[in-house]
Amino acid sequence: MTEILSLAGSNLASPIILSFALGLAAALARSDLSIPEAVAKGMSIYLLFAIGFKGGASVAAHGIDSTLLKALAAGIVLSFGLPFIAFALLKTLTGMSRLDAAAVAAHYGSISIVTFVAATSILEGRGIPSEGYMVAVAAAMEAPAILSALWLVARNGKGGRMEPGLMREILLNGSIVLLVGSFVIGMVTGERGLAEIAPFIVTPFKGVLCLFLLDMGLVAGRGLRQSKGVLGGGAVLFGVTMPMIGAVIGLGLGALIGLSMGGVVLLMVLAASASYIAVPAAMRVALPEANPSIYLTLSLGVTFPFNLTLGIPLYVALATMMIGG
Amino acid sequence: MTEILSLAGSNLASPIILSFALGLAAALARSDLSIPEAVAKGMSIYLLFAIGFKGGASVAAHGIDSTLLKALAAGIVLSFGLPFIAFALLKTLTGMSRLDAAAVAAHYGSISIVTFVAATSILEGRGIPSEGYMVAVAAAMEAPAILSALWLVARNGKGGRMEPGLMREILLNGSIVLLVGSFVIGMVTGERGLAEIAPFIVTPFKGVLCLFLLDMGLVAGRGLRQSKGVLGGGAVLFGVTMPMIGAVIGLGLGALIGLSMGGVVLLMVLAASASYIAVPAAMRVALPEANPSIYLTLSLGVTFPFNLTLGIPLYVALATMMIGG
Amino acid sequence: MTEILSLAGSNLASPIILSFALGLAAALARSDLSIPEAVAKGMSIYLLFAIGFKGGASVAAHGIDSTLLKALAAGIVLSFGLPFIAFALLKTLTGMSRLDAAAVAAHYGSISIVTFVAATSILEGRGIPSEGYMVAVAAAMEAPAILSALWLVARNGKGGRMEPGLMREILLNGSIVLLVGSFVIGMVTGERGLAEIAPFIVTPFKGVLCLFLLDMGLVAGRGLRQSKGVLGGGAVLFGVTMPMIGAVIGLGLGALIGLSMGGVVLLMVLAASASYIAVPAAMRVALPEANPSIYLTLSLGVTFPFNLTLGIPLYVALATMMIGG
Amino acid sequence: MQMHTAKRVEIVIEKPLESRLTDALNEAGVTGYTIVPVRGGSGRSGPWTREGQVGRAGMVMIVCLIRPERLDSLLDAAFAVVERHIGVVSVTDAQVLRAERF
Amino acid sequence: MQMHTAKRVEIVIEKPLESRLTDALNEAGVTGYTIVPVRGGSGRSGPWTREGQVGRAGMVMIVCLIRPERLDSLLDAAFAVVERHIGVVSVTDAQVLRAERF
Amino acid sequence: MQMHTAKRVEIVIEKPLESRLTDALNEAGVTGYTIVPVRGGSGRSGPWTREGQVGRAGMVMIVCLIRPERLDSLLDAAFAVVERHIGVVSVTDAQVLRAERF
Ligand SMILES: Nc1ncnc2c1ncn2[C@@H]1O[C@H](COP(=O)(O)O)[C@@H](O)[C@H]1O
Ligand SMILES: Nc1ncnc2c1ncn2[C@@H]1O[C@H](COP(=O)(O)O)[C@@H](O)[C@H]1O
Ligand SMILES: Nc1ncnc2c1ncn2[C@@H]1O[C@H](COP(=O)(O)O)[C@@H](O)[C@H]1O
Ligand code: NA
Ligand code: NA
Ligand code: NA
Repeated sequence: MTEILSLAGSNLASPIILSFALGLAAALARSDLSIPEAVAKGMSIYLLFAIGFKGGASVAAHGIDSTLLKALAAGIVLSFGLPFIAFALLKTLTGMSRLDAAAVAAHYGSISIVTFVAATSILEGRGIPSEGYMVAVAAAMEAPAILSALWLVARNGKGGRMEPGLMREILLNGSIVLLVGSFVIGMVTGERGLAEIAPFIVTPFKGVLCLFLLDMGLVAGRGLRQSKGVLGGGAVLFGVTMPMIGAVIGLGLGALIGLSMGGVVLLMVLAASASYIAVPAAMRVALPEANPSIYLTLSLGVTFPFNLTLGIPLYVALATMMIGG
Repeated sequence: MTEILSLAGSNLASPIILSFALGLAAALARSDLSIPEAVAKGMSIYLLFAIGFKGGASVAAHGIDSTLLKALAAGIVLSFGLPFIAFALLKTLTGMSRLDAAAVAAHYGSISIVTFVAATSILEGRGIPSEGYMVAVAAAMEAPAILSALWLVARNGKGGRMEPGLMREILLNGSIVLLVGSFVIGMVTGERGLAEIAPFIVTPFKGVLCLFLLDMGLVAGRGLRQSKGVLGGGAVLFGVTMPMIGAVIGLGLGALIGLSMGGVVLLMVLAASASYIAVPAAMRVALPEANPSIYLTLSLGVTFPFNLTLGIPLYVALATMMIGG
Repeated sequence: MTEILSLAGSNLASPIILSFALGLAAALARSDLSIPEAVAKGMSIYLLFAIGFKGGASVAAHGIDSTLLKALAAGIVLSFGLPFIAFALLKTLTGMSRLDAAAVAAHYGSISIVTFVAATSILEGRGIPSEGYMVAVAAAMEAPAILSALWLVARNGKGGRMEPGLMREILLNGSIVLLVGSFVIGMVTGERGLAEIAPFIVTPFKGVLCLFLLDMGLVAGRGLRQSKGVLGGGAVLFGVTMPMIGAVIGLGLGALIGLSMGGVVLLMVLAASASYIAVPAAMRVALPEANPSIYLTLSLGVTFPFNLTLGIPLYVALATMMIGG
Repeated sequence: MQMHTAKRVEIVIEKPLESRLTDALNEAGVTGYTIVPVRGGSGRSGPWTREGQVGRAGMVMIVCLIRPERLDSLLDAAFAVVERHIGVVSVTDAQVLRAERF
Repeated sequence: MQMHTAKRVEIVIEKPLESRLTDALNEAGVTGYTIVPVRGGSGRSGPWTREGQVGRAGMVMIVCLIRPERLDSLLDAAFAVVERHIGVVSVTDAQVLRAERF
Repeated sequence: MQMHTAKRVEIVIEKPLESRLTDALNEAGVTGYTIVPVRGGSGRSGPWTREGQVGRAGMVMIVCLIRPERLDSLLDAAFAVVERHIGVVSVTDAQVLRAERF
């Protein structure tokens, strides 16, 4: 327990977390500090490209583990399955409409790549190795949850039709394509390719992540301010309970298929995190009547900060206890 | 004297100054070279974050000097006081209306962070150490000058009301929040935090500064072209005299409170430089009838280039003579 | 022959080329992956500044070769002359109108700076030195081709007037000014200046180039999709033949004036590449009736990928055979 | 200068719907339109601004100039897309140069 | 398609005043508007462009669709903010779909 | 609130022509206009979007409010530039506050 706390403490005092806190505080204090949309998008492209490439290069270096397929399958199962748990939990804890609950559930089956990136960076900082192909698992987990949510709605005869073209749009959305594409490039060009561009994608990575999290803090803070009162206590409780449930299931599955300790932590983080880019856009098309303030505020304003600050250290501690490091 | 000239010469031949000159020349020749607004804003966020963080980390390393509070007080006194000198000087040298003169005066009490950054980089290049907390002094000097200007106008019964919310806006404007925030992050995470993100905020810093100054040159050149004839000879004279007056006062105050030679130079630079971001925006709200072409052209088209090219080497030489290095 | 193939193979497996391929594939698959316009423009400013600066610093280090003027002259001759060859070839291979043919011809006399940058990076990777002033030759080759094209149209009495101000606009267009300006800065500040900003313009260069080529792939792919059917087989044939003709002429001229092997390759690449920024903009003003889809698709969708993947290794092999390395 | 009567239709719609709307317009035979970015706004679903929109894709404004007799088919097409979504449609009388373009 | 008469008000104003204007509109009961970025322009205070605006915060364009009977209160609110500042206000007659939104 | 009759002219034109158009407007005595960025569009020369435009410089939208009696000279000036190029010109009736500005 004291170890968890000290880990959490050292995590909280990292430039990454403090940058997020700065953004959050600035937005809540109504400062006009803001990062241009184009720059924020540019940074997220950088992060996706770098994380994908590094994952691919690491796979090229260590060979494809026999657990790769199992990990992909575990990720897809989680993404399909977690929305049902989320939906049930929402129905218990909140008075949300079925439509809103289904939309929220989709977010929690899918993943937040920035949470994943932050976890990677914390693992690296502590010298815990992990499987390079976990970024491929992340990509595989983005979409399935959307189908579960639509099925939850359709079962109720409540619209939520799968518009023509939507599936293609989801599977080919920019972040999936970039993540998978740079993973493949990293795999093909291997350590030699990585060495060529490491001064761009490796050494300054953490610094860029700081500025990106500053922006995430600004966005989360502004969201919290604008949607004051949208979330009741039950919803907030859901926003911190659901990630822990996801993490525990991820822990079980990860141990089952034989991932390394670092890999288990990353699967926990993927299960615990909630989407705030791909899924919201899909929901606007597929479930336009669901209230975006609810799912964005929960995912970005509650779960993301929770995972970033307390969640990740907790998951690391849990995995260490259960699997040993 | 020859030493000043040689210092100025080596300063003029640096990539930083030449990049500014390139931008200026391109704009005056009406080239369509331009840096997208979002990228320019992104670079300024990078510079503020880096300079704040480094200042904070340096304070963490060297401990808080007993002069920190004195330096903050000196900065605030300068920011409050300089507008009165500027105002009197403008009334002597030019035929500007009281309103325009007050608006210009506000700019010269406040500071230009890029001038400060350029001075830091020149000091580093010459191996002169300075107090890390000078960035906090810079932040403290941004706002007080605005109040002095409003008081100068109000005394005259000429509008210039302090609109509700304006004070909060000024104190929480993006650059102050980012500078102070990253200073605090640097202080909390210290040398260890700095080491983590140094490949992003330290090593490429000078290169980014070059591109940023290229943009400043473009903006200053375009401003000069569009407001040809706005400034008379008296105003231009003011634009180079006022920084020197400010620098001399800064020198006195800095020596008085016992700053190191590098710290004295930075206080001189802060006193000598004129705002071109925070104050103009505040003036559009508080003194909308004042002519923006006058204060922007003076601050950005006259004083900024003067400080960058001749001013800083001069202030270094002066401080060396007076305080010894 | 096998050597060419193995060189082409290792070229194709580089992160740079694969990033371009990723962008192309994403666009053809109609992914919504996109890089904000401001970020793309920011990266191109970075690349121009870096390549110009490094060229200038290299000239400062090695002294101005007696062949500099000859190389400039050769470049200008190529830029003026190639459009006539291109025009004749187009008239033979395609049924294009004189106007469209002239507009296309202008693009092939001018140059693509990204192709040049990619070639530089490949030469560096293989340890082949080249003259630093070749970037100045690149700048000199941007504009003359436009005059040839206008002359080809005017000869026919078909409009294509040289609008007042257009010549100034072309000569002072952003990329020429930035390239020449940073070349001069590099020359003035020399190795010392380069050392100061190398962590910004040298070490991360290749990584930025990857992201930039990702964007180029996206743009080329989107262009190909939107202008399906615009190009017949003859035009596509032109798009791969013309670069090879240009490269061979460049090879002859380069050998004639005594460039090093690397310098010859770069002159070949300049001759072989086709403009897709400066010339299209000039054509919209000077020859608005010419169809932009034709010249953009040819230059960006056919010749650029050809040069990037097969052309450059071929030119290196040819130069090695003819001049020896 | 010879002018021609036209309608100017302005549609503000969520960005994820943009391609669906332009597809619908194309099907209704409307091939001329201009898309303007939107920095922010306010409506029944509250205020929003574009800076740092993570997750919220924002809105766009689409301006169409069409011959008056084609207004109804345009509005039908637009309404089918906008119906279930956030968005606003307005129409103004206008005159255009170069009617051959519409 | 059933249309409803409305007014389209377009206000071009300096960016530092944007939040003051939207606050004033809110107070006047106008909660629907769309903000469009402005790249540059020209007026009595001369021409300007946005690229690399250091110090000049630029302008924005705010478009409001409202019921005709509310025009006056909107204009009063807007004028109070715009009065001492650089800016332009224009009004056009328009028709809107879905009047329940106004 | 006292309003004045005006014309609102909206011109969509290729970016490389922007400065030529504003020069022509200035010569015709039109010194008030606002330039709005364009994200994409479609017309006889097909659809395009702005993201990652290499080579295609894109379009801009220019909005001018003028006194009705000056409309013809504005249109003549605009037409001379737009004539050979891609672009659209439309005119709407409008009312403006603060006529002293036009
Ligand atoms: N009355 C209006 N005038 C102008 N734009 C509006 C109006 N109502 C809504 N909008 C725009 O449409 C968006 C969504 O509106 P709503 O569906 O009412 O939340 C807003 O963010 C505005 O950009
Ligand atoms: N007649 C006009 N038509 C359109 N926009 C205008 C007009 N006059 C002024 N503007 C806009 O309002 C801004 C400030 O105008 P001014 O206060 O006249 O300097 C200009 O930069 C334009 O963007
Ligand atoms: N009917 C229209 N309504 C609105 N914008 C149009 C229309 N026609 C053309 N445009 C705009 O003008 C550009 C060029 O049109 P065009 O010359 O027809 O290819 C298009 O990309 C649109 O941005
Ligand atoms: Na999840
Ligand atoms: Na000052
Ligand atoms: Na060429």
